Amino acid sequence: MTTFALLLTHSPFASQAFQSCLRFAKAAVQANHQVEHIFLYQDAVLAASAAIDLPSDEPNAAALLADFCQQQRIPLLFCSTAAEKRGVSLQPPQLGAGYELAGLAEHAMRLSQCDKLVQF
Amino acid sequence: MTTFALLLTHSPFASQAFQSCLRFAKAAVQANHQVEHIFLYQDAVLAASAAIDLPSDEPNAAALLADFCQQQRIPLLFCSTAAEKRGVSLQPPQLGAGYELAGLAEHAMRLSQCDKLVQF
Amino acid sequence: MSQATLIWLQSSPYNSSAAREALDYTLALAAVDSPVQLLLSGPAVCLLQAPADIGALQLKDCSKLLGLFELYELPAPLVCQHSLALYLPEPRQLSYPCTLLSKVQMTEQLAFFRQIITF
Amino acid sequence: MSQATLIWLQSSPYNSSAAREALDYTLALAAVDSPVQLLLSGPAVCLLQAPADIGALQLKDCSKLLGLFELYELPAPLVCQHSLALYLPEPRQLSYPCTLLSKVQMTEQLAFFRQIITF
Amino acid sequence: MTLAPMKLVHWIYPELPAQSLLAQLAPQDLLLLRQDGCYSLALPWPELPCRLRVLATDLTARGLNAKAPWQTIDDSDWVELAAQASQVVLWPH
Amino acid sequence: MTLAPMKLVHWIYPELPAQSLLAQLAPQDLLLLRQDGCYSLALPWPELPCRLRVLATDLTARGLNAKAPWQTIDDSDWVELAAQASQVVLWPH
Repeated sequence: MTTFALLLTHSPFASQAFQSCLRFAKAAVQANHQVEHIFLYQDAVLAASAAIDLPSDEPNAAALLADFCQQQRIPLLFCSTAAEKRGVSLQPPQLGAGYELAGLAEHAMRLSQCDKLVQF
Repeated sequence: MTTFALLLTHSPFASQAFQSCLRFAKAAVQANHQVEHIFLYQDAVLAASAAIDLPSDEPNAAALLADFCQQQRIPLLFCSTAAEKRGVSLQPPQLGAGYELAGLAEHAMRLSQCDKLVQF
Repeated sequence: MSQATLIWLQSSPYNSSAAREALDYTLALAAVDSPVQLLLSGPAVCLLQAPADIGALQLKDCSKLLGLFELYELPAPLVCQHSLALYLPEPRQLSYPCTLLSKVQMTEQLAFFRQIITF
Repeated sequence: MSQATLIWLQSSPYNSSAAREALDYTLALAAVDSPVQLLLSGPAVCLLQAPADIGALQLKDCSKLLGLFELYELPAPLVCQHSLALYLPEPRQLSYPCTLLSKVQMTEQLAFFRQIITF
Repeated sequence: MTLAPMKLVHWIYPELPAQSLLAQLAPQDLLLLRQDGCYSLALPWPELPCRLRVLATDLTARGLNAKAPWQTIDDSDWVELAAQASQVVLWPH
Repeated sequence: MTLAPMKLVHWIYPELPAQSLLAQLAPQDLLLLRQDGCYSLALPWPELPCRLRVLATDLTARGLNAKAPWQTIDDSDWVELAAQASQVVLWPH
């Protein structure tokens, strides 16, 4: 069994990064690996906004990832500094369900318990 | 005299686009040209969030542009669809001072009154 | 010189924001009767071939917006022939009409527009 | 094989988010005693020459964070020699110590790290 | 399990990677195209010393087909490769 | 005022533009480097038929100097060029 940390750095609105991360996490869990945590940094923190309001026919990658993490009890952390800078509110109700505020320090400490970091 | 429309499409956090747009607008006003409006589209709409919270030593390009536009009564419009999609709230108090909600249609209609569109 | 605006999309259709927002922008200009035309180059040419199964990726297929061009009386998109040969060397039937341009023709056509907006 | 993480920054220092956030990330790993080293290539090498007047652009000068590396007991950044020659052909005094790498040395060094994070 | 010194390299852009990146590939490595990297299958890749793979889901969703010497893998293969690799890297644009 | 058919082309990235873009420049055009485009001054540009300019504020803030055949302009020159140009374009990456 491998313990993975997953790192998202790209905006959920300009790439397929969140969708790919979700597929990797699902396949990892299915193969009995552990996803110790997922960390959102740089533009990826935009996913933590509860105000994301997509046309009904557009899948919401941020919400799909959060749902999966809640089911599997995988901590879905986002960097508070990167989020503040980008105007993402850190408090409910502006904070998206399933997203947890964290510092770079927490991510760095958790990494020491992981075998592999995969960046998306 | 030339009537300019200015179009911002890049994130205020990943480029110098807002700073350049502000300098262009200042020089245009000084030379007695008109800046008919500024339109924020794509990732540029992130500037309209009131929650942007930068370290005190980092200049806030979004606020500097809004201040100038308010002084000069230049409409500073942002695309509502692009903003909703990216989790930018459309209502005060989450909406940054000086930013006005608009549709692509308003931008398109205003363009017909402008001589030149400059993209940043 | 034409008074038309050229919307020049170079991003992949799977970078859904850029492609979708370029198409929305084009349609918005058309809706107020402002002359406008779309140019596809680079990976953006893949818009012309509707994706096989974009739903599997949890992404939105925005190529369908090209189907509205006729309704809005928009000219068929200009398409860089070189990019098409590169990215779709064996295209299935292209899903939408388009005007292919050689590199020389692209240079000529680009000079023809009053303004160019790049996505 | 080393257990160290390589933070590989390629973006210009004036794309302030990427440069600043790569440096913050590096310092965060160092703060929990996780072995880490920075690699600069492409326009990122311009970080080594403190900007003349970044204030005129209303941007933040994040190159000063390189000054914290010694305090955090971080090794000097690795720097692509080719990029340095390209982007700073006549450098004024470089503001920070660094280790220059030829292309061959870069390949060797990159293989040495347990993980690589790109910015 | 012994770890072979295998780099798993991800490429996600619809262009060819820079020559300086390609030079880093060794025979034991694996280059994986995914997301828009699948479009680069159509481009003129130089001869590379390593294993060449494409992520099947990303490829077929785009209506593309694999072509030799590239082989497809599925999501569970991808995870196993990441678990076995000595180094996992996402190449920058 | 008669408008000459002059394109004002902006380049803002620290690399050279694609050859297909450069091919579009005609003698009456003006290519302006600004933002990170100033870094490309150091790169090996091919010979171009048009006027070559760099925005002074963006250049000097980066601690760089202009070099022939590139000439600096200030923000007010920039605005006048945009006002006079028959076409203004921001070249994509």
